[in-house]
Amino acid sequence: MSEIKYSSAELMIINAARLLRDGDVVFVGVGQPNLACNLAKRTHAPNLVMIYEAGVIGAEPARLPLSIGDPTLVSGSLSVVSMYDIFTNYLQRGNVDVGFMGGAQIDKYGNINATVIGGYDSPKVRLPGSGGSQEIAAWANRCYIMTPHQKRRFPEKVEFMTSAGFIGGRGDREKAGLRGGGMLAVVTDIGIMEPDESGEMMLTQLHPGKTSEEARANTGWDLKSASSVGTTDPVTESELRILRDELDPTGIYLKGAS
Amino acid sequence: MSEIKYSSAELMIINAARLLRDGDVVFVGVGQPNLACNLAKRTHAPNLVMIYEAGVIGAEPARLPLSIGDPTLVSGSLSVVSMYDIFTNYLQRGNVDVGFMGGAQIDKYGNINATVIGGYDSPKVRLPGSGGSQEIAAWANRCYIMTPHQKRRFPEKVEFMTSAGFIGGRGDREKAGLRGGGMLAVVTDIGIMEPDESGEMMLTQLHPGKTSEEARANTGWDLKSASSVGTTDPVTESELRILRDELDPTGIYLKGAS
Amino acid sequence: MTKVLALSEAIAKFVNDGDTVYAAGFTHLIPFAAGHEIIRQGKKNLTLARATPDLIYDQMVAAGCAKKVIFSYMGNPGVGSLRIVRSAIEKGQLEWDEYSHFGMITRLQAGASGLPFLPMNQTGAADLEKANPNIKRIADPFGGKDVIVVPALNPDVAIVHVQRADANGNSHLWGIIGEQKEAAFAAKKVIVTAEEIVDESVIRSDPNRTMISEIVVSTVCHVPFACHPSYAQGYYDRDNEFYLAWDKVSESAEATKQYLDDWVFGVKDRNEYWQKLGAETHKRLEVPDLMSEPINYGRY
Amino acid sequence: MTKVLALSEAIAKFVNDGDTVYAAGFTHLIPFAAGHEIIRQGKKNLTLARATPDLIYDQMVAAGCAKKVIFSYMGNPGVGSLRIVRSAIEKGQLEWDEYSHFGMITRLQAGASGLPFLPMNQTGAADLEKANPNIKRIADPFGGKDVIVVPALNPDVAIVHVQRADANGNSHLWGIIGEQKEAAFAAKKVIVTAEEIVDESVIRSDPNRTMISEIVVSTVCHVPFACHPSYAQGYYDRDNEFYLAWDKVSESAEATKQYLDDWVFGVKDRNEYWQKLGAETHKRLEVPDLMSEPINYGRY
Repeated sequence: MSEIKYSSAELMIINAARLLRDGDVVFVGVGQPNLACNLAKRTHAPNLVMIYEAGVIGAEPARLPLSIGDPTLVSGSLSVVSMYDIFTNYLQRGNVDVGFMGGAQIDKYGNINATVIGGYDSPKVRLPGSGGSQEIAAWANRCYIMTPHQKRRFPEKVEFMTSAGFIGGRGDREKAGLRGGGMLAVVTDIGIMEPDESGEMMLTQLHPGKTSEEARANTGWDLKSASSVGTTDPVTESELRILRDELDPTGIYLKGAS
Repeated sequence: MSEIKYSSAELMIINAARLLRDGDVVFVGVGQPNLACNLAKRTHAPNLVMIYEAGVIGAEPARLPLSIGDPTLVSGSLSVVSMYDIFTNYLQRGNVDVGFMGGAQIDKYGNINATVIGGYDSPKVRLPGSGGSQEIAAWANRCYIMTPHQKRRFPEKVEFMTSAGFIGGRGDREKAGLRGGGMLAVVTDIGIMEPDESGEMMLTQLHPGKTSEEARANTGWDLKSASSVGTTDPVTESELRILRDELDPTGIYLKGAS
Repeated sequence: MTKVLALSEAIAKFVNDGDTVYAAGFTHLIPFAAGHEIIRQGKKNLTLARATPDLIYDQMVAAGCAKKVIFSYMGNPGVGSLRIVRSAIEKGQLEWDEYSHFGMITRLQAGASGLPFLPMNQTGAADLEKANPNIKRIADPFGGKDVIVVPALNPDVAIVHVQRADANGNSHLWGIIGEQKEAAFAAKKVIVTAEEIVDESVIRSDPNRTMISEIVVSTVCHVPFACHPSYAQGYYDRDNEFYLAWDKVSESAEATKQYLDDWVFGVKDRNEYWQKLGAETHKRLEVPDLMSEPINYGRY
Repeated sequence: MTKVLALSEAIAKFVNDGDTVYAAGFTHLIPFAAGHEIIRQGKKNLTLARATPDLIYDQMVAAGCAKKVIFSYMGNPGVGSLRIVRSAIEKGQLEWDEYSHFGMITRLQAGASGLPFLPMNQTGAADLEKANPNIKRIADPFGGKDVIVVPALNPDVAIVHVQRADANGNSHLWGIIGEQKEAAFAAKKVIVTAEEIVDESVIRSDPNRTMISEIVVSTVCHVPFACHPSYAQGYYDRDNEFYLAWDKVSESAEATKQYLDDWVFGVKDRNEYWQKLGAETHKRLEVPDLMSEPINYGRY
């Protein structure tokens, strides 16, 4: 039996897909989150409903979507509504189960910076900004992020809080009255981090062959480990085949790590 | 030349139609206002746009509509939108030129009661209530009402202000910051009342053969007359023909006076 | 995962005594079949919310289902007074909560949006504001005039009739759309009744037409002619004669009881009701086709 | 009373130096042709508002038309950074006013509604609130949590591209509708550009599809292929290759200038631009038909 080879992107996508449950309504971005959702839909979650901030509900893209507003998301979808409606009637109203987040930095409490490095008024690096992520982080029932495990991506505290995880701890999130459960898993190429009772991200699972030392060395805060750190199930040939042959045959999103 | 005979309803509808200008966007009700608009459209105002609180814009009814939500208003119209949109994007935003009002009582300052006779909490006669009229009165550029000239319909002060005319005088209307011009004409079967500088309704025109004494005797406040009271143009055969032959051939709205 | 139920099962399962019910539809698409089923099942103490109570709430109030109405225009549209609701209010037998149309729809829009309230501009007509403590006034934080605010309305259950839905509740509706969407998103549970249950592919052929999606729908019931004496655009006409006739029926408690006995308790379901109306009425309410120009979504 | 003008006339007549312009369209229907015409006419000191500035504002900023951007996501969608806007902000050469998508759209919705502001629920992420004085917090008068409010945005002019419009501006649009409606109703003047100018009867065959009516439209311009490199659902595909190519072009001021010289100043209008793209590109962006199922309005 030959060893299965996969990229770190494939590893993260496959592990993110496994976090989705059948029937989930998922607020999806393009790229890796889109692949994770489509993979879940073709394996254990056939009734997954994908919705996009562009206003598309129940997309069944016939080709790999290359932007959040790709026309393939529209043709054959269940419903297309205005942006105001998708943010009010769906997201703010509490009709979204899962949100996939992105961002340049994520900190110890699962807060995200997608806005700026350096001061806000005189930015050193100006990032794209929130888009829909400020509201997804607040109101989706469960939030997940996929990101390579690198120290610069995981500072102790984000320089600018674009989207709230547990803010300064779970109490802060409750005080703000946010309806969603917050950042419930950070899937990296080393393992998975999940919040402890205080909302601090701790290492709960490692991918086969990875170590908690690697995870700690690549995290900007003093990363704690769960009392028993699990190992993620190995990537299967079937998962890889769906990803590579059906979902992203030209490898646009599968090759890199970011 | 034989004398032209018409009902008081016909007289009011024809005089109301003449108040409309070509290109006006009119918030219409069914019944007499609908007839007035359609008459104007077939005479001097071919570019009149009729909109209905049910959300219909640019209706071209093929038959006489019998309710505010008649399906004939929809088929072949320019646009159909939600009630929220018609009240926000059209009315509140200031896209409506004319509103036709109805109500059981209208007072000296053009305020309307369509809610209740007797105390609000223990009503003697419970009327239908505002519907859309509270907002039409506030935000349409010009408001008109058609109503038979009867003392009980014209009290000095309405028992309940469902919709604002000039409230207690023009200053009140300005203080409330209302965008529309308020009640600009009350068309009755005796003549037409229009507001003076203070917002008080005064007699400005009489229909042929009517007198200011009749008007005063049928008004619940001390009705003033304009310095020169005009006479409305006689009803023409052509106006009557359009009304009777084309718009309401079975006379549903043309016969009565209310 | 079909959500299709018989209407009787849907009402039994999703409407409870004491619920706030929003039977949606502005003149158009009024879900009379569901109203009649609620009467047949003897639901009690309901709070009935609708912009225009229309005959459906007159009948439900007559049948003793309601303890309260929430409304903005209490009339028999195109006819005049809504006798039964009006008389119950005048006699102090029915609680009520009243708004302008815009106030009512704004409450629903706030509920649909997941917001606690929404603002409206001032209208200068403050008497209802004085009479109803739910209508408040707040400062514009940007320095303009004060605005009026009303709280979100989140009914326990919304009943929404549509022209066509798939088995999961994805719904196409057209003609006067009133507050159908807002009611569906504001409510905690949504019963969709449909003229036709169509294959999902019909819905997916025109996603911009899908105003209500499966995500918020609890159940779908196939109920043709569910709206009579109201109507479904493109399917059958409004029965104006019935609206006129009701004006007489509702003058008398006996005649009203007889009507309910004959047309609600005396029939098993909407199909029996429709058959009982007879061929002449069916013919009178028929409507010739007038089709929309299709649009091209493109096969991407 | 046709409102049809050539796009060059429309821009000359309705866009003034110093205006706030909202070129609407979320990824879809982005009015590139109008943006290029604004560049050709050398408009100055514009405030450019859009949820996603996209390449159109990158190009307008590069051409020196803008003094400020209002946005909620400043990226090259599906590619990465929006180099020119970003660099102008980093260098302090461009003012900016920033929201989340929901904040931006809420500002437009307030503007479209004629309201001074609209509320949103709290998100817990308060840094932008601290940085932007337009984002305020007020008490819920009904006793719940404080809400966030943003002021209405009422652009001087909105530019909205649609698939089909009649000569008065009644417009059918479908696919991703983003903030097209809100921008049109919020703006003081509205320029509609359309893939097709159709007879009024086509619009009237499907009034529920008419999202923008003549009541708010200032002018209509017939501009096929107006959106390239963005797209019009059912008419042509998004040119992803161009979005990738722009990532390189926009790295260099020279290449950017060359692009503007060749593709904006070097062509008279959109027709010349489209011809210059050539048959291969036309073919690459072609899309096979996929038609909607028509609906029946009924002849009443």
